[in-house]
Amino acid sequence: MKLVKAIIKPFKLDAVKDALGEAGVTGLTLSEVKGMGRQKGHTELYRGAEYTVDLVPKVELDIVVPDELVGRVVEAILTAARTGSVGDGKIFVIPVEEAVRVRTGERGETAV
Amino acid sequence: MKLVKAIIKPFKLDAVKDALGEAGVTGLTLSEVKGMGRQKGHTELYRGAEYTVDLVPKVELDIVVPDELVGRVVEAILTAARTGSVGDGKIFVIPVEEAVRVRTGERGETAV
Amino acid sequence: MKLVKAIIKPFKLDAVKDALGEAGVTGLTLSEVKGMGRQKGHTELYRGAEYTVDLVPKVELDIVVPDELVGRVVEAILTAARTGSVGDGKIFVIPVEEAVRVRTGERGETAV
Amino acid sequence: MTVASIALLLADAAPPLKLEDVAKSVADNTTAINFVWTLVAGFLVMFMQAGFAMVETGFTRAKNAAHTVTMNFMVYGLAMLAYWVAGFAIQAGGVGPLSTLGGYDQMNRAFTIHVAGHDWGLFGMRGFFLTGVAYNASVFAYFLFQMVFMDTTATIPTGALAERWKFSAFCVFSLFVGGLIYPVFANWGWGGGWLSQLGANAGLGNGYVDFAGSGVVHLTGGTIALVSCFLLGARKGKFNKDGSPNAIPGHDIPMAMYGTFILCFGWFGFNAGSTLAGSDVRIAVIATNTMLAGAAGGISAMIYVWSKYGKPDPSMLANGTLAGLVAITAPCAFVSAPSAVVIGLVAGVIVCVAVVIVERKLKLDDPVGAISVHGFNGAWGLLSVGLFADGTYGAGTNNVTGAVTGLLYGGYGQFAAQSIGVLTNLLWVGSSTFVAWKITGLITKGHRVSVETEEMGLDTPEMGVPAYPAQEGAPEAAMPVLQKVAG
Amino acid sequence: MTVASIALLLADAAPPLKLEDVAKSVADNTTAINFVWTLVAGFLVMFMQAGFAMVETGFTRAKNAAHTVTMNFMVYGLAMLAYWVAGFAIQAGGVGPLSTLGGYDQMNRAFTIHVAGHDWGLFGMRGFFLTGVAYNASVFAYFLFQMVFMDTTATIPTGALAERWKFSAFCVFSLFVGGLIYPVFANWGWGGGWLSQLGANAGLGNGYVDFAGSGVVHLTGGTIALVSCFLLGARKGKFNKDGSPNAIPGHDIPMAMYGTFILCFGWFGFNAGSTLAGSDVRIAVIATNTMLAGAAGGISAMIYVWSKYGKPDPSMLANGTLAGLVAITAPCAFVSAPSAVVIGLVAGVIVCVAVVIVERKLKLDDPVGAISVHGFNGAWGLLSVGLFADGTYGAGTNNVTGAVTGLLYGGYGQFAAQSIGVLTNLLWVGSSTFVAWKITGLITKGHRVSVETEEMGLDTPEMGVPAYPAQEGAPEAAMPVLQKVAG
Amino acid sequence: MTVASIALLLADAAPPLKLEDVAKSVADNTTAINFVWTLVAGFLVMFMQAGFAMVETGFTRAKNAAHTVTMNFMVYGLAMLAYWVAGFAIQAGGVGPLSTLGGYDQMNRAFTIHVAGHDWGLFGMRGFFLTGVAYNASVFAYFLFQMVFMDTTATIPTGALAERWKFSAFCVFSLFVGGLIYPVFANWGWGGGWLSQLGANAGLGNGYVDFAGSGVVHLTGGTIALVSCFLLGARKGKFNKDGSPNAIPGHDIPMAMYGTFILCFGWFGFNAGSTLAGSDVRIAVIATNTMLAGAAGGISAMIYVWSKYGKPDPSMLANGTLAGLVAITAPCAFVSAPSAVVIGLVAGVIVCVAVVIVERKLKLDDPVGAISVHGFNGAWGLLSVGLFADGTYGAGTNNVTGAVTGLLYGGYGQFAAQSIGVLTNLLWVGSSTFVAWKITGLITKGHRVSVETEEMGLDTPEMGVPAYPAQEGAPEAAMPVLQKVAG
Ligand SMILES: Nc1ncnc2c1ncn2[C@@H]1O[C@H](COP(=O)(O)OP(=O)(O)O)[C@@H](O)[C@H]1O
Ligand SMILES: Nc1ncnc2c1ncn2[C@@H]1O[C@H](COP(=O)(O)OP(=O)(O)O)[C@@H](O)[C@H]1O
Ligand SMILES: Nc1ncnc2c1ncn2[C@@H]1O[C@H](COP(=O)(O)OP(=O)(O)O)[C@@H](O)[C@H]1O
Repeated sequence: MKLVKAIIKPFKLDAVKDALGEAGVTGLTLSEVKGMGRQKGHTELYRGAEYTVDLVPKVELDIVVPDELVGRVVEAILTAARTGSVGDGKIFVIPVEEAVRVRTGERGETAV
Repeated sequence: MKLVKAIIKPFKLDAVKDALGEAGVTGLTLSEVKGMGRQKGHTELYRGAEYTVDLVPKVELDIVVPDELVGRVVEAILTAARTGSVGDGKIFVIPVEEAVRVRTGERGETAV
Repeated sequence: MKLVKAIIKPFKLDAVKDALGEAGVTGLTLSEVKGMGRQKGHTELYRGAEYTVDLVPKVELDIVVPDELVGRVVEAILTAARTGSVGDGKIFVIPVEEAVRVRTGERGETAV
Repeated sequence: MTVASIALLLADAAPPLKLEDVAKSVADNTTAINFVWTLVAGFLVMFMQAGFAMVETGFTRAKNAAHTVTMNFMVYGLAMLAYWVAGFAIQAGGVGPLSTLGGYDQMNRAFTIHVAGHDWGLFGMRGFFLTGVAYNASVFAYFLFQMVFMDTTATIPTGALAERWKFSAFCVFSLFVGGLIYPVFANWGWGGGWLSQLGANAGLGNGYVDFAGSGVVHLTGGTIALVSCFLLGARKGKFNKDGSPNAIPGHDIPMAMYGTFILCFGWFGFNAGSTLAGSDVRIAVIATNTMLAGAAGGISAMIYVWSKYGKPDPSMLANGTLAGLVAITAPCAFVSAPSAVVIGLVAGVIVCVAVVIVERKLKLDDPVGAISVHGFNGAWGLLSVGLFADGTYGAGTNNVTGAVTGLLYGGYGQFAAQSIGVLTNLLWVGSSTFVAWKITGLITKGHRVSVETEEMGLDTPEMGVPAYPAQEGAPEAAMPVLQKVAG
Repeated sequence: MTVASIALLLADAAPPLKLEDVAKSVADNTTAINFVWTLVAGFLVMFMQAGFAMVETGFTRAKNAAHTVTMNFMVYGLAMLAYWVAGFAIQAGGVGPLSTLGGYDQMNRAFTIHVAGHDWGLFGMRGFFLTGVAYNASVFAYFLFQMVFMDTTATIPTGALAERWKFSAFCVFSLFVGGLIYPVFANWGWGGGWLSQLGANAGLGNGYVDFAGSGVVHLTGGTIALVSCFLLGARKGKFNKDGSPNAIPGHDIPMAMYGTFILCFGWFGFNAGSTLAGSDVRIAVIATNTMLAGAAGGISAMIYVWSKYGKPDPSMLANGTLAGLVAITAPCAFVSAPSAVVIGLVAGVIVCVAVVIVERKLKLDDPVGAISVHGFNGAWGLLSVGLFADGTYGAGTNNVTGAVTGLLYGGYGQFAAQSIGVLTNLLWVGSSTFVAWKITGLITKGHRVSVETEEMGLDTPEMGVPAYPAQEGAPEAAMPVLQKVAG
Repeated sequence: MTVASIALLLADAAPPLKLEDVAKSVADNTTAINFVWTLVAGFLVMFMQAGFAMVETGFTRAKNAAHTVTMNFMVYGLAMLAYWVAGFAIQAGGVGPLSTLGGYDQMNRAFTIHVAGHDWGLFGMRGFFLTGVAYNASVFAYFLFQMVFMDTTATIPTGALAERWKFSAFCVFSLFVGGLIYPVFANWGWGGGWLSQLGANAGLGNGYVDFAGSGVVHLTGGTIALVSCFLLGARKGKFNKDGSPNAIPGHDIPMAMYGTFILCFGWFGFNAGSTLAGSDVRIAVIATNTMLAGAAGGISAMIYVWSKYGKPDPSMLANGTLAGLVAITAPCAFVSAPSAVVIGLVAGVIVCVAVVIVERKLKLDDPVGAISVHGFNGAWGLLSVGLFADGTYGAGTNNVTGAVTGLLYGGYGQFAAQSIGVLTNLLWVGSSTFVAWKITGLITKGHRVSVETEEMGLDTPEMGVPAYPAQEGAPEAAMPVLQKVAG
């Protein structure tokens, strides 16, 4: 199993959720994060002072999937999340040794 | 060392914290996340329109523990977080290669 | 590649960001979390009742870096985030199998 | 030469200015001043609904915020309509002519009983739906002012019952408060009923004196809160197995304090408006005393908590200020400024002690402190009339010649009348609340939401929507509408 | 002996009290009462701006909250200055002497046309910049009161256009509303213009009667919202490819309800203040009817939604209450309390149905329901005068002798006049909105923000700052100032 | 035939209407109108406390929000009690008879010095605790109105000192503001003291003229803020090593704008109420000028910032509006509408420039802009009386016959008096602030919280509770109560 961690633009969430559904993903966990990277942040104005904010709001998706699904999941995200402009985000794949469903105690791939 | 990542129902947090304490866990990091899965979300009503929200508030616990503790920690969470109804959550176990305590620079299992 | 996960005191964020920049880090993802550990939390007062809050606000940084950079990154965080008092936080290093840049589809170390 | 001949004599002049006409215009002006004052004051009291909504919502958890705020919102309309249908008539039927509002006297029709050689009023019987003789500007002005007071009472229990009360039960129960529970006691205290007659009929000072309603409004609200809070039970997690309490902090302290400021603002209308007369310069004394007592309550609560726990607790400061305001509500017109300060200082301490008693002795779970603020200090306010009234004001109140005078100024009967008022309130309001609660429970199949609903938060299951939807669902996502409705 | 000789007779006394002088003082007092009343009421109406700001901001998303609140904030000043420059003069030029405010009569100068044997007023031509004869206390009082009404209209469309309207376009367009669109219709309805003359000139009841502005204020706002909402298009994501709508919940429901309470509070000034006379005791009837209709609107909306969807929807309750208030605004002075309740009950249902029609039939995206609340119910309010006015008030209105009387009390012409008012509003306001919109678009190079801006949220790109900066950037970080400015 | 004989003659009539009695009733009505007006206006000013609380809390960070809001909350009560104990007596002792409030004249007792052939007032000595001759309705009305003004001053510095000031030091220092610093200057400007005598005694126009307190209230608050902000030092992180500033955005911009609307609302009471007379129709001019200047300030600030930085900055718009209001506060009664607009436009630019000066030249850290809004524009307001007063109002002010007339209308002395007022304010308020600050520091062992507290946020360490507890601890967890307290 792998944990696919995808950091995407917030307004792409709906499209990515749909694409993941089609790729066979049945569950995921989402959090609101802030990202820093090539995307340059932006200038804000507060009480007569301009300043730069280099943190950009992003949504992070954690999706644990069986090894054989990783490719499809990554592809699905790539397609759905891409706008082509800087800051589209990243996908990281991390090994998972075990998964357990709390409700039933099931373990392994059937748990996800 | 392993990172035990547990996604649970928010109101179970207190029980899980207590159980983890008994299992010998001394530290953890918690974040508020939203989950999607079998638990079906719910219907909401806003200005005369019904709609479905498929994201459910969850709490995610990140607990780094020595390998030998993983079993006990998983058991503790399983017991404390279970309600038996859909949406009780998941536990994922992920390998950790190194841990460092910022304050002292200690490394390895003594750092957690 | 590794995922360096650093949990630090919120007001150290600026210093850590600067140090990471100097260490060659170009991107990271940040989230606001709450931590429990040796740092004992604090007493609060609400409507005539004192109670203890054992969760402390922390900032978590997720930084994916090529293997050879891990050492420098960890050092940079250690130096910048340290205050010397309990609760300075932890750094965990987790293996990453793959990284993909959504915008271009690039994979591997060039993607981060 | 008589006035009539002067009138005659003026009549043949052009322009025909007559003293009577001028005098009539003067009286009309006085009436107009009193209308303006009463209405503006009534508006301010209405605005207190917003203050209560903020305080109660700020002091509850985010997951129940939509439920709490909607209770506060709907109680205004629900209790109002019940009061319009029946409550006002029950309350006002023995009120006598509305002397400051033009003297209209067609509303009188009280049900009385004859005991010990006197007629004692029990409730009124005229003015239902504001129709018939009640379709009159003076009556409408009086209605508006009395309505907003009733609504203050109706909103008090929602705080004590927050985070676990079924919304349907809330709706039904509020009709009882506005239509029956409040009006009956208000008749006794303000509508010419038996409590107000304790002076004229039984020689107890000026009878029950409650200038702007420490008793009629606040103690009533506090008693309803006490009984219903007991019947509803504590929130899940409030008490441990061993009976020890847990703190459940609200989610928005600044909002609670903004709300408290709104209450401070509206309270000027509450108290000073209760003259129903802008032509009575005592309004300045009343307003100033109100202001001072509120400040004193906040300060003594702060000092008390600070010296006990080492920190000034913002939520108790706010409660302390309200306690001072509740306490001064009955005596505001009858006491000097230093007395107002003393009444407020005592109130600030009472509320701190009461919060602990309610939670740790009575084992009641009152999320916002409604019982402590309105109940305990409502009683203290009533009694403080019997202590501090200095005999400089209120001559003629309740048809008793002398001015209102408390114990410290030699008026013993007054204190007795006030004490009877407190007891009567506990008895009538307590028992009628019990009955109304049980009837409501039958209609709405219980008062309590399910355990799951309580765990998840009442907002979505009970109200249909979370208070802060973006923190719940996905911040960006527009949610597809489920069910299409034919226009 | 004449008055003069009495005066003489009094003159040799010391102090030389004269009846005329006393009578003059009495009249001055009446004027003072009316000034105080009109100004206080005007202040309350101004405060409604805060209520609108909270409702609209609460009903939009966090990422657009700074934009929404700033539109609400600036519309107050922008439209005000346009009104001061030109709008007031256009509106008020045929208003006649300000009888309750001391009788000042120097403002009259209307442009009229002669048709069918009568002069019909089209717009006023005096009072620009409040200078010259307009530099007078009576005129200033009148200006203030009329200004805050205009500003209510100007703020209504901002809700319907929220989350996608360029701020620069908003600024320019608001000048048109305050300087032209509103004032012309207000002249016709309130400034002595042709709609108000339909009674005297054409025998239709008392002509167009709109006591506090269901039409002049709310329908005007609603019509502007309707037309501009159509021209601006829906928010990205509101409608799916197949035309089905998505729900886009606002981010702060409690704030929207606090705002609604502020509106309930301010509405007392809105309606009861429209007598411009505290000396008219009808103010009590007006205020009470207003209160009752608002409550009824909230309750019927609640019952409607609850029975349809199984849950009381807080956002519709709030809209229902406002609907009741909008509807009672025209008839408030002319109807009995039960009629007020009926008007409110109907309004609460209308708004629920209208929300669905606007979204699913007209395919318009109105984030806060401005069209449904102010448009539909503005029209309903106007018509309800023609139905429910009971002939007990308003004799002499628009120079017609009889009291205002609706269909249910035998007054046929009145209903016709009201209907003409509704149609005229749609025509004038609709067409002038279209023209002003197009001109604005030329000046500001379009009305719509870019797709990127809309996706990201309008706050930072349009306003320069997010509404809740800590939720955006790093909570702890002090941000270095980019550009240094020489002091 | 004398009045007495007429009285006699009327006496044998039934009812015995007498002209004197009628005239007396007329005068009573006038007094009543003035009481109602003064009190309602005072209530509105009190409500501004809520506005200040929202603005200041919105403009600070979430981690300090409970501290900021509680300072705003408690300053109301703390300064009030100090004012009740001593401040009012110091201020009011030379005020003369309260002519609009019934003419009560028992309060006079001023400490004066004899210089250059004249007696100059320094402070009052009667009215401590509102007892003795001060226990009088007229005095109470006057007290209430003056108290809420003082409290505005007392709340201004809390914004400039936010996010780092020890709560204990705040408590003590506020007593000095309410009990001494403000009252002395208020005596000089409004209580018959030497500044107000500059006209009668030294021929400078009407002496210091400050209709509703650009100087007495706002400049005083601004000067306190300036000096104490300098003494307290900047927030950690505000300035970099090289002295360049960082932006530290507040956490709730919409809340700051709602608060600004509340201030706009309350300001009507502030300015128009300062006639202490509803019978003075000039109130309409005052209220309208106030409204226009506020709008103009917001608009010019918007245009200035927009053209400078490319975006309208919501926080500066809000400050600009307040700047306009502060500036019009002194001249509101004496100027035409166009002048009011000009004064506001200038104020909106001044505040934008001042913010930069304060931050980048003076290197002061004023989180909410108190110095720029209240200090700079308070001075501008005072001077603008000396420029724009058009000689149409204020005859008799400060016992000088002529109306108030500024430079542009040929009144040279007036501008001199105003300038002396500004300088005096800086001197007295600045130096007394310095002394009070040092004494406070001795009592509370310093003014500044520890570095750790500042880093963590002041809420929990100083106040005991975070502003938004759910965002701090676990949202669901009920927290066990630590320390049990015996009931
Ligand atoms: N090395 C990294 N480790 C963790 N997250 C990263 C890293 N680099 C980028 N990110 C995340 O990906 C987001 C997009 O990255 P960015 O460099 O701005 O654009 P792009 O993905 O188009 O190259 C960032 O905002 C951040 O959240
Ligand atoms: N494949 C997955 N990857 C990551 N998180 C998941 C995954 N599946 C489920 N989750 C998380 O677990 C939660 C519970 O899962 P769900 O399928 O609803 O119920 P259950 O755990 O009872 O099967 C989800 O809300 C989500 O947060
Ligand atoms: N075993 C763990 N797993 C995950 N996070 C941990 C663990 N132990 C500590 N943390 C995180 O590190 C933070 C600091 O730990 P703490 O024990 O308080 O101090 P220190 O790092 O100085 O030993 C905690 O607040 C928590 O967020």
